[in-house]
Amino acid sequence: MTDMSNMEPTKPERSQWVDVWDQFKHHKGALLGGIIFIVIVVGVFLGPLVWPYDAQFIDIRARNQGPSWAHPFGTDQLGRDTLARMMAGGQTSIAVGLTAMLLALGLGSLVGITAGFFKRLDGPLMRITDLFLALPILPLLLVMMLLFREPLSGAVGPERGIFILIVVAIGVTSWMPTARIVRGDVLALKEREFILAARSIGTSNTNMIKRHILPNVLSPIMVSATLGIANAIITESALSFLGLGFPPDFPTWGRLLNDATQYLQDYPERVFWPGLAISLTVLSVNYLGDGLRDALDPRIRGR
Amino acid sequence: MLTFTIRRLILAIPTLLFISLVIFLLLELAPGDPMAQVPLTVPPEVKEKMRLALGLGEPGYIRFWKWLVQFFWIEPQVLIDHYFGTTFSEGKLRVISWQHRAPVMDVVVQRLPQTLWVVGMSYVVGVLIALPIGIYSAYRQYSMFDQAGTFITMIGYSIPPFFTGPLVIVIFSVQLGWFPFIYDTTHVVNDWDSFIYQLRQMIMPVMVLALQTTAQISRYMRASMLDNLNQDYVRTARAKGLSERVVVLVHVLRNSMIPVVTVIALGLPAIFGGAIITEQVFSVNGIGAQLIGAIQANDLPTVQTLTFMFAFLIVFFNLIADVLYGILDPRIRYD
Amino acid sequence: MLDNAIASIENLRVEFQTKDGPVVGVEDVSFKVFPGETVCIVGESGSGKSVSSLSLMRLVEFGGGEIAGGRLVFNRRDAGAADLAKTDQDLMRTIRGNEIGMIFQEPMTALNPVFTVGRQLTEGLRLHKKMSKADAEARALELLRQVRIPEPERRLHQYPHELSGGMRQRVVIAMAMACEPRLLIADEPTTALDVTIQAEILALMDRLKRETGTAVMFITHDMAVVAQMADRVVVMFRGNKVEEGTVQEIFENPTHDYTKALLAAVPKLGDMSGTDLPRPMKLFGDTTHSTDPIPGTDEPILEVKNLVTRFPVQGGLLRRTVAKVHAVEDVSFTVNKGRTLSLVGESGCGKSTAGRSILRLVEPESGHVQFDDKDVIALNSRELHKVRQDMQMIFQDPFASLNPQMKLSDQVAEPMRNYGTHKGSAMMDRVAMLFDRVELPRSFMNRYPHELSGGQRQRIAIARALALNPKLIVADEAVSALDVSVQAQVLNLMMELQAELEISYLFISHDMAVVERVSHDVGVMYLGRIVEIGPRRAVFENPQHPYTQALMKAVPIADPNQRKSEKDLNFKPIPSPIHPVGYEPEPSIYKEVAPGHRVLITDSGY
Amino acid sequence: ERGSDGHVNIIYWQAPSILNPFLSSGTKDIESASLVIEPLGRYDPNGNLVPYLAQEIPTVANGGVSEDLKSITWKLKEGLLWSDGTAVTSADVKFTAEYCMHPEGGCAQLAKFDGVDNVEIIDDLTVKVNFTEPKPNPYGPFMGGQSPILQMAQFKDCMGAKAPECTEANFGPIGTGPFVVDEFKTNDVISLSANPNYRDPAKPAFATVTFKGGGDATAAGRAVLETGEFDYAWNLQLAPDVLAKMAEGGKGKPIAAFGSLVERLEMNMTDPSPDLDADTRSTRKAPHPFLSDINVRKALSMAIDRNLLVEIGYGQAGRPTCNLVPGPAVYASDNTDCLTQDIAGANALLDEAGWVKGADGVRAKDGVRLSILYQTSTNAVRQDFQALIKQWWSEIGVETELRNLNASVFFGGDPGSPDTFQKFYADVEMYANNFDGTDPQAYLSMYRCGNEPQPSNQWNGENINRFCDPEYDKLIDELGRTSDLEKRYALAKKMNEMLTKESYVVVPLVDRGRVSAHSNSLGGVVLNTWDSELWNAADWHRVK
Ligand SMILES: Nc1ncnc2c1ncn2[C@@H]1O[C@H](COP(=O)(O)OP(=O)(O)OP(=O)(O)O)[C@@H](O)[C@H]1O
Ligand SMILES: Nc1ncnc2c1ncn2[C@@H]1O[C@H](COP(=O)(O)OP(=O)(O)OP(=O)(O)O)[C@@H](O)[C@H]1O
Ligand SMILES: [Mg+2]
Ligand SMILES: [Mg+2]
Ligand code: NI
Repeated sequence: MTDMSNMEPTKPERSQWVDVWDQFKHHKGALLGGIIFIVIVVGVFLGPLVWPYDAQFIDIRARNQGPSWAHPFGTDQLGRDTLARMMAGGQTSIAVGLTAMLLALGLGSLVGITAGFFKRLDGPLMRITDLFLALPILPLLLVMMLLFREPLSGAVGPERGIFILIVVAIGVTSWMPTARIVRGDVLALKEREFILAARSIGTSNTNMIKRHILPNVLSPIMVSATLGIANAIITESALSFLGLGFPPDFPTWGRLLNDATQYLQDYPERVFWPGLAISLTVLSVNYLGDGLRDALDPRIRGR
Repeated sequence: MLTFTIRRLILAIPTLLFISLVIFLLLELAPGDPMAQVPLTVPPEVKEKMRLALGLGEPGYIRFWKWLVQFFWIEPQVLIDHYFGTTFSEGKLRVISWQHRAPVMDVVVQRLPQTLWVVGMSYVVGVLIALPIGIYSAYRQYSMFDQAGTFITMIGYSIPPFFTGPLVIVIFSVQLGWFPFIYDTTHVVNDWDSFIYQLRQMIMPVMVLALQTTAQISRYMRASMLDNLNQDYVRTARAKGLSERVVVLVHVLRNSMIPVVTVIALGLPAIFGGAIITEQVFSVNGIGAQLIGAIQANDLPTVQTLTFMFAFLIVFFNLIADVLYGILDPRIRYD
Repeated sequence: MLDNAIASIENLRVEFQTKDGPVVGVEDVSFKVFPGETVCIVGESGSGKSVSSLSLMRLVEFGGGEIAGGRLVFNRRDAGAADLAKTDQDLMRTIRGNEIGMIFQEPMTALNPVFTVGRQLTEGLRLHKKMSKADAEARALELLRQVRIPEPERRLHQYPHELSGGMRQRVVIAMAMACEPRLLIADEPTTALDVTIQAEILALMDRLKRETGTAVMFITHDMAVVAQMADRVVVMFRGNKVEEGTVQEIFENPTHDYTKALLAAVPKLGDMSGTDLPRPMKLFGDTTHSTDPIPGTDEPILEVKNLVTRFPVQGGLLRRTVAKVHAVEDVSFTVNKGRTLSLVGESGCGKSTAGRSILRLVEPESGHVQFDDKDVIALNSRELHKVRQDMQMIFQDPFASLNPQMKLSDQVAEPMRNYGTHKGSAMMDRVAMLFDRVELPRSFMNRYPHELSGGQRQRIAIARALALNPKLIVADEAVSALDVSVQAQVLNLMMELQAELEISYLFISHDMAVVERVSHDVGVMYLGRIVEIGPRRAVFENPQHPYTQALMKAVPIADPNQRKSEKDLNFKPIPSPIHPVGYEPEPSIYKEVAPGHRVLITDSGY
Repeated sequence: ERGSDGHVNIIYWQAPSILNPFLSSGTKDIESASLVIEPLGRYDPNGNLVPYLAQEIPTVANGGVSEDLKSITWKLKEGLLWSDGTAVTSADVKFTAEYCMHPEGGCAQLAKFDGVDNVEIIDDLTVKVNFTEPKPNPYGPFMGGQSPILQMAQFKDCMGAKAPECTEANFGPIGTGPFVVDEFKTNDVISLSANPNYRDPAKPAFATVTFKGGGDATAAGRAVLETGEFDYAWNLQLAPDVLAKMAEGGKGKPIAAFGSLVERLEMNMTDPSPDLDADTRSTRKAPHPFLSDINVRKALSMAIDRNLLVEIGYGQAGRPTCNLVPGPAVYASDNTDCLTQDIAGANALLDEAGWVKGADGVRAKDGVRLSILYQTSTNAVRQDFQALIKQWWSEIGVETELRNLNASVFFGGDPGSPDTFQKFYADVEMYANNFDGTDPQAYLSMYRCGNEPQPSNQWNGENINRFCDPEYDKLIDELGRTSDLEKRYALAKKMNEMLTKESYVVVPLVDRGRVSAHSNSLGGVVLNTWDSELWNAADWHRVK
């Protein structure tokens, strides 16, 4: 029998993450997306250390300027430097986008997996999903602000309090599609034989979900993640627009885009930057997600 | 399947009642006041009297009960009266808006056509564009077309309508002067010219909205097609000598449509819910505008009624989606 | 063509573009197929059998392959010879399905799940033969009759999932034959089918060949089938043809080493005649393993009494059960320590369900399962968890039973993690030991299931089942999907372990030769009941129940000189196992014809 | 000639929801209704009273107002017809008063009938309004767009609690105005046509009107100024440069006029600290830790450059002001010292008062830091103002946290919400307010001691900044008794100054005018901020 076992050439041991990285590197889109995303994140978080202007500093004489050496992205109607505002806004937008997306994803996956896995909970959980889909978002947000803003501000400070609130608000109102998609996949997955096999070797429910269900529903979750980050960034701007968001002097990409829409005709370059930043982020995350999904799937990785 | 449907329908009743209660409590709890839009010049005593006249003096549970009766008992009677000329509802109090003091349902009925025209049409257009894009992108995965499609749809998804709306207005109405951008809801289509006008005034809001739909549905379609293109039965179909068109558009598509159709069905309630921002940008004044206006004015009867109708549609379309799933996929049997 | 071959493959070379550069699927293969003959292609897994046939259909391109060299000359019905390697896809379309029909390796998934059988059958007819809908349906009906599907009129309007595996297989065959192709390519059409259906299908193809002069290219790993079917045999090994010859030449006078190894690995029904105990097989070139018989003990480890498992068919407003699938009906048997009980029987007769019921992976409706002094049926979920440590199962489909996203070492380690029997490096050592045990290189520990061949996957499943040192293993079709050489290795391993560790097996299989090789006792199932049970030798050499007799008769013999003719076969369709809720079938009553050899005397439905 | 000029399109970016001003006080509703129903008299663009349905404006001089100021007698014009052809009589006038004063009606214009005892019918064309007390300003009822005359025949079954049920009447009142309603789609669009029974046979010039509502100010401006789809757009609250750019479109022109609307900062005189319990927070029980120091308030005001605010936020639609009552001119104080920004002066003032800059650049005294929470409603211009003012204040060592709130919460009186402007859980808040008509008495009376919002009145008071000065209260009472106009002017000016330059509890920023736009081809538009903008729609015509 030894002859057969040697048919496959022996390869050195490799770790899963090396594998994932290996595959990832080969995905051109993912690599490009990753690089762009890192450039954006680094630019946004480290840029302000280098850039001399403060995002909130008003230089009223320099208002409504086009791009120049002093202000490469121009200035806004109060003479604030657009580049500085883009960087400050990016910090908030990316932070909100990522955390809110993660929260929505977490909630959605949790509900979806539980509903799909435990038949008894399916009905109730899906009705709750219906309920959340049906709830009018604006009053819900108002109630959340009413109930939690002051206690949170007291506990963690006003800015972080608002941040938490916004993230939670977006997360709580956008997990439902993920839950539905994941549930559908889990329902199908549950009928697969390897789940039965896992049960026969004594795998408990928690381990079953952790080891067998979750890794196999990763791909729809990844898609939700990409759509979710765009959704979170845009929703944040809608919240600010309604006065439910960050303090008004706190720039975010969504708000910059929203504010600039007014000046679409006069200063078209002003809408360009936030629009570009949001699109680039979303696109890079999309490709990143594509690549990661391909990389995490050993079936594709083998090819 | 029929019994499944009936069972779900019966189950939907307590669900909906519960949802309506939660919505009511939420609206009760939410800060805000129907008097917020009254000018500051009106003294507080007068505002207080106005509040009382709206019935705000009564305790919450009585108002909820009244709403339940009005919505589930009286409004259906109105509907029957309307169609059969009976007079069941005469003299009974309907769900009345606090803003304009007219029955909420009348306004809904008045606005449904323009909402359906614009939002519904955009959904149809969006889906019609999305499907071919999704199909072709998957068929030629990682081709130029696929890359471009991904790029454009993702940009479309990440740019919100509050931006695309004004953008197309500036380009097509202001600069080029091709289309009117204030939607004329009084416009009556009765001949070719008026039909053309209707098309011209719809084209911009429809396109703006369709962009979002297209982005989402085409992604789903692509993913689903990719799943199915590698299945064995595709090879079987090819081995029969069927043309690529038949293989892809009949065999693969039929299977790929199963999840997509449910996604599409789940998106349908949103049509009736209107499109808040786009409706505002183009002054369409559909249901979305009605809802947002009511929320801003704290017009609780309107908000309650509209959100409940929306909830109803969501529950209903979820049911439809499940049933469709069963119909499209013969392997699934609910009974 | 001068030699009037229907198809001649000349120096075919097929490459696949992968990220790690091109992979050669087929290196250099040439052979010819003449009208009215059956060419069997055999060879190890991954040797390029499927790829060659797909190339002939020019379908390999859709799987990312590319015909890098060689010619595929096909003699068209009325247009003379054409090199299929160079024709465009438009022309190919008129050939595929029309002049060349193909039965695919995995018939279970080859049908489109959302179209009715009738629709899928008529599609090709309407396209190639320009038939009207009614004509096409009439022809489809005729085809279904030809492949002996019961109730063909009803089948036309059914969806694939509503048919049993055997019926689906026959639909695929009907589809391939619909347009009366000049060349029929059958890629392992009978893999994983039980012998009775297999026999029927082989007979059908044979008849087709005789009646219409269709040439058949038959790919299989089952040498018995080859012996039954082939006119000529092509042996492939790692992308090359290593040997070609008539069936007699190959069987009697193999020249290449690989062919010899292959033939040596073939278990033949009757090999064990006259012996009582199973004995590992002697493999070509293998001298390290013992082939001593395995005695086993008389101490019972598993006692099953009156086991009944029924699946509810639900309906009605409140999801009431309106009918039941009687999958296992009053089944009793005993497995002794260190011995193997095999369950054989027609597809769908309840073998897997019986196995799963014992582990309570499906809940039985009634009956007793006594395992090692414990009443399994009465256990609560915590105790059940504990008992499963000693009872393991190898599932019918090894690929499906492995998590595609999990590394193999983790999958093998999982039972130990669950029971905390080994931890940390001790666990990893044991995993490595298990890999050694099933003779997989340790480098495979970091691989994923799809990176393995079918046989290797099967060995992972076995390693996993062994991880906890169980006392009983339920091996459900553990070897059915393997090519013979691998199959023999796996069987030997299992027997070796039995001899060493006194493991008991409940061995479920449709392959009678395999069953003969490995079992101490055999139970024959039909429609949920055991119709005959007893020591292997008694059952095989002296079958009493008519179904057992029919079954034995259907087994193909790996000897081209002992071909069976169609006349020998006479099968009845299986009655429906679905009964209304209140239906209580009569109990099984057995007659003991010899010590331990009992035969059902009440009605079995056969 | 009536109807000769065809069709006119009007766009209001807030859509009218009802055409009965007694059931809604929204400007959009009152103004749209003014095309259809009319009061006895209106204010003209200068704030003067002009008769509409009345023959003349009753005064003490012409005997229309009694000497004791307790009654006013109106005489209707002769031959007035409702659009359905029936005659307008004094019964309609009396009915209108009863309609609004019905205790269950929840009439939005009840304040107009404040102090009305009863309405007497003298004869078919004469009515007399009797007040319970002397009314120095008797022009509340039936004056201005807010209290037009309803037709008794149409509304007689709609009294009190039944008012909301008369949808048909509320959506299509029969009136005396230049137009009649053909179709009303609530919150959307009104189609009107010329009133065949309008009292001037030559008017209106337009045969039909489309009154479209909805969208936003930008869209409305574009539709008139850039694409010419519409002829008249109301209240274009747009950034000045945006409006200027739109005007370059050349299809129409913006017009501006000023009224009494003042954007101001209100300084909280009480302590809004969240550490206080609900009964104490932002009530007079706890004075503000630093805003109770007038020097701080004054410095905050001095640091502001009002000219720049106007330039950025309002352009031609605003002018810097230091007055709470900026008009009518006779009431406006000549208080202008705040108009020049004086950062240095403000710094000096604070230094002097003992507020010393700390290491972080924020001034403090006795451990109290000048750290301000500055709130307002959500609105682009207000947010720009907040940003600018925050910067100026930082230059004088004051730290500012900004907060913007949803307008419907901020201006709503929900006692459960912490975010209403009445609760004032902030140090400074910014909003705009004005008064009805031309008389500021009620407006100035808001700042009466004890009238502040507090828990005991469900936070319903009007004295937002919790200003309390007995001297001021005395002046309020005196104003209530004075009918001599010159004296009233003087009193009002004095009170205005007490609130602004003497105490800086109200820091006025901008006198906000109204900008509307009309197409080049629409003639006869005279913008009026004291009454409905459409007050003279009967005179509108097509410029040929
Ligand atoms: N799509 C593909 N991409 C890359 N390599 C492939 C692909 N399909 C087949 N191969 C490779 O081509 C070789 C021949 O495969 P083929 O499927 O013909 O084997 P086979 O002889 O049919 O084996 P089995 O008995 O398991 O069916 C194998 O090494 C396989 O790995
Ligand atoms: N989950 C289930 N629900 C309903 N019926 C089932 C289920 N599982 C199996 N059956 C039915 O029970 C019967 C026995 O099935 P089982 O899988 O035990 O057959 P088998 O003997 O293992 O066949 P094969 O050789 O094809 O594996 C069949 O008729 C099958 O259709
Ligand atoms: Mg193969
Ligand atoms: Mg089985
Ligand atoms: Ni070996």
